[in-house]
Amino acid sequence: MTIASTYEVALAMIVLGLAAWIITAQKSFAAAGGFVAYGLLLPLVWVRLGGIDVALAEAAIGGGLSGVLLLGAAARLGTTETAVVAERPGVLVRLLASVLSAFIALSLAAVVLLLPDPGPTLAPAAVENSAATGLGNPVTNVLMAFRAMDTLLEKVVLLLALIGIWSLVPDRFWGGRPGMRHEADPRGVLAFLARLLPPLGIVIGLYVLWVGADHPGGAFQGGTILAAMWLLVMMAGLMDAPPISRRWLRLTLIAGPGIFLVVGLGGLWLGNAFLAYPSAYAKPLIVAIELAMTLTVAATLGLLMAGVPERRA
Amino acid sequence: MNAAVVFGLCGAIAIGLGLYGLITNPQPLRKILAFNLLGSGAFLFFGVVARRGAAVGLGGDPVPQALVITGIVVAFAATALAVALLLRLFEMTGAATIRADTRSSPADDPEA
Amino acid sequence: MISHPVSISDAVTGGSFLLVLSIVLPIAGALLAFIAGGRRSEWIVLGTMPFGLGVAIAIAIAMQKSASPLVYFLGGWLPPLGIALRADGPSVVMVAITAVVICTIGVFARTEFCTPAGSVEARQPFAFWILLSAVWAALNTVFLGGDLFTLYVAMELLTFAAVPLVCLDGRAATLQAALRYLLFALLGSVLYLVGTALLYGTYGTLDIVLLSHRVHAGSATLVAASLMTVGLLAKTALFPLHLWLPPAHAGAPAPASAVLSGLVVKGSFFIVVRLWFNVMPSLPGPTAAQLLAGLGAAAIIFGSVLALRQERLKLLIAYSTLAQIGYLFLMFPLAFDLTEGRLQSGGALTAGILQAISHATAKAAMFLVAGLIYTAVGHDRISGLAGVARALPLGVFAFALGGVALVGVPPSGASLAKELLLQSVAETHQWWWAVVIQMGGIFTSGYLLLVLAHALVPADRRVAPRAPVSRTQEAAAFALALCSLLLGLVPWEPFLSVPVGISSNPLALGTLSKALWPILVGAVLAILLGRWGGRTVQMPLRKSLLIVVDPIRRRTLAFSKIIELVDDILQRWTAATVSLLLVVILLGAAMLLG
Amino acid sequence: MSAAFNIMTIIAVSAGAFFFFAGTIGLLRFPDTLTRLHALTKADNLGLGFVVLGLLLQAPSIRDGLKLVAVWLLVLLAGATVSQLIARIARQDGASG
Repeated sequence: MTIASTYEVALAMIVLGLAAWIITAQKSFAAAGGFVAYGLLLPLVWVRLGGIDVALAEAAIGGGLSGVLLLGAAARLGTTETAVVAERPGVLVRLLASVLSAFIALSLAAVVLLLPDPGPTLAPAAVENSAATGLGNPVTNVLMAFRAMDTLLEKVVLLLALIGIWSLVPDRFWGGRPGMRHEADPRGVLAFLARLLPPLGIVIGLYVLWVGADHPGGAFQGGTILAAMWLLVMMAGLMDAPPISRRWLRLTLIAGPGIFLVVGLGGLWLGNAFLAYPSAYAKPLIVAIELAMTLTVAATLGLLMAGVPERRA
Repeated sequence: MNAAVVFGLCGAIAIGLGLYGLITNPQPLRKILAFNLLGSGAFLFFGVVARRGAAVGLGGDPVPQALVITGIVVAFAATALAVALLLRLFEMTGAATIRADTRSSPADDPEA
Repeated sequence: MISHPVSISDAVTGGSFLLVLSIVLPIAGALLAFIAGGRRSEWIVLGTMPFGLGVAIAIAIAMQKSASPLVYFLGGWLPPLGIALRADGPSVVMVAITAVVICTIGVFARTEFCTPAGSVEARQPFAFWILLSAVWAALNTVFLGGDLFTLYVAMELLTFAAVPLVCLDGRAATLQAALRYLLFALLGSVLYLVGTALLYGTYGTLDIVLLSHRVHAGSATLVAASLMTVGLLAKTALFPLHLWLPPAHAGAPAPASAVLSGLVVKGSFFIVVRLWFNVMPSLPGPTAAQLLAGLGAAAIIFGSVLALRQERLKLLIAYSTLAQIGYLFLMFPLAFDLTEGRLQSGGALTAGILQAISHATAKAAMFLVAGLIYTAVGHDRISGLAGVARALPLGVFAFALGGVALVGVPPSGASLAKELLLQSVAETHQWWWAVVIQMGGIFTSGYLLLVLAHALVPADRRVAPRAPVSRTQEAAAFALALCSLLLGLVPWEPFLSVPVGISSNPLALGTLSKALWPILVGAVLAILLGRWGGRTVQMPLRKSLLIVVDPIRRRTLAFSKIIELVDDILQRWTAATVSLLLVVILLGAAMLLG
Repeated sequence: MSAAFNIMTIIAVSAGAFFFFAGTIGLLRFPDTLTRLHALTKADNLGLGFVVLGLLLQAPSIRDGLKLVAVWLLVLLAGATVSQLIARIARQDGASG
């Protein structure tokens, strides 16, 4: 066994150990904590699998945002745990469930090992056609050009999740501000961090977006960093969450898919096809869309984390 | 043993664990966690597929990698919506369970 | 394998940009409605509706003219690198009916989801109109998408639009129903996603047409097929994976229920059809097809018996949806050509699609009427429906028409579907499915008559509607029911293959009488299984009848008790998820057997 | 030259790994929140510092080197803030019960 594969096996064991912990831990809070660690280790796996872009996205979302969301929920739901434990199925059912899950996992393992190696690939096609966009990062090319429709729909999915969350508001708070008001010590250490970090964070977020054209990175990863900065400022109490009825907020929330749609329709108009970029302007157009998407992603993620409006505007 | 083999097995086991947790743990939050585990296993499968398609100097086939990025975003949106639903349910009822007494109908009319 | 940006003439076959429009229009509507807010959201979404309907009709015309599927390559990128949109016969039909149903529900919902005077924006209308638009966009993408991963994203879009619709009223019970629905649907989508990863790893593409050329029976493909199919079944709520459906569909506000029951479940059903008929027609094999239809038959029995046992109208309709979903799956073994060893897109597939659109229209109409009844009398207890027919004559008539259409009385789409199925039964010599098909019609007429018997009885005193019921709303429901009843008269030939000799004259006496006997048997079932209480029993004729049937009734009730018990178990999360895994394994084994 | 750099990198990164290891043991073995925090932050700051130092020698350009230093500083900042917050909550909890 080479050093590389020893490392990979060890990494896989730790990841699976954490996975088992997430499932079996007694307390939800501990399980959610395990999930944060799991989400931070997965990017290492993705690096080994040659997917740096995915590693960035997984670190930002899996370990970061999802982890925070689940930890927060676990903290709030701590009191309900004992009541629900009574609903735990009996030993026989659990045995049956474990046998069935194991069977499916085994067949999946067998099948995934038997997949053709080297497998079929679109990498040559993606590289060959990258001239059409002028971008050097093949993943960005797939997301923004070859499979732009998926990316467009995904942004609508994100917006829809937000509308779904908003639709849970008690009627009297409609149009109000999401989440609790955070009252932190304005001279405390958190407020200090929230003053110091965001300028840097915004630069890094935009940098990640910018390098995404040619290197790993992109709109989603950059947007997540911006969202984190926004959340930090809100948590430190330096800035309140905006009321969800604000027009500027709503414009930001649809800017990404909106501009995507407009450029896409422009492609239809200018002769080639829907979602086709005129070759002379492909790169600037894509960067413009990505910039709008970064802002939209940042706003959407921030509000998804903030949750259901609970206060009047 | 290359990365694709190791992490392919890893993904399969993660899916198995996720399925087990989703079935047996009665707490909705743990089901959401298990769903995330399941999802990460599915994404690892895409990663394995991408790795095996490594060619022309790329570390992996960019198409499945792009699919995973889209998938991660969708899974996060799902998590956020599910958590919001759960917290709202908890706020209203003080409990967090999805076990319903099936015979008591969901749209109880206010007069009955 | 190499794809270049192609010129306009290659990318755009005549009028195929309409496919793009049919998806972009509702998305744009949703986005604009989101910024505009308040009353303007409603106007924007309603404003896009005529155009959406127009696009759907234009697609149908364009396809009829070109006499071949319409194809559009997004961004000019050819698959496998790019994504194609494709409209074949079934998808054109689904797009058209979806447009009709969405627009009618839009007209209906104007009363219910209008921003109250004096407020700038209200939660329910704002969410409803955007979600309705999103459902439309998602469904059109599901019907037209040519790539399995695009279908996944579209399906998630559909789920995220559907879940908030369930709990729009904000009560705890519906929140719980929505959460159950979301979690179960997410499990389904992960299984689907795993399947797509395996398919890509084996064939290097997720494009439906390219896959159909490359697919061969390998272990990865079989595992992928069974995982994806079962994931989709969970989202379609085929028995025994239906735990989320009754509370979600019965708890939602009426227009939302109509969308959920009429349209949303058809989205994942349609992807099953795509998978089995287009991607891998020769792979599943006859055993797997029999298994699917077997689950469908069980769904018919469970859904129907439980529908007959419900005390509340909306739950009755929700359970009847369960039965009707089962009916959709009967086509699989009948479409299987044993000599060629593959599923054929012939009469049986046509029957399945026709049944889906008939159910979409009729069930939407029935849920809308249930909503009207709720508004009018303040409850929807079936035993308290006396006098409703007088208060809501057109509404109850619409309910009856929708039901009659579903039973399969000519010239309804369902009757044509039944004819086609029975013909396939005769051709493939699978008489047992004929029994199930007839049973479906009998049961449907059973619960239809149960409701009508209560609604048509005059009340002791005049029922004064608690709230005035809008005639527009009644008319909208009626239009949908009528649409379902007339679907059998549409010339389907350009879109769906209709074998010769099927219902040349749907109004002939022979076909009519053939359709009538299930209604009579259904009446007997309704008497045996229904919860009869209150005034209706006092009628002398039924009283004497009851003496005769009492012993039989007791036996059937014992049977229904068993069904209710099993359903109680299956509605528990653990039982439902365990049976989901069992179905995965069974289906995989069936496919392996061939 | 590059061999010397490589040896120095190995030494520095190993030292970093040792501090991480020690910090983790402290996290697991120390009796209460404050001492655990102490073990963790002190060891991690040093550990990461060594790792960054080791990697600096391998950086292909000044720009990449600056990025590495930026990473170290950002982690220091975040680590210091978070441990402050945790310590404060731990003290409050300790005082109230």
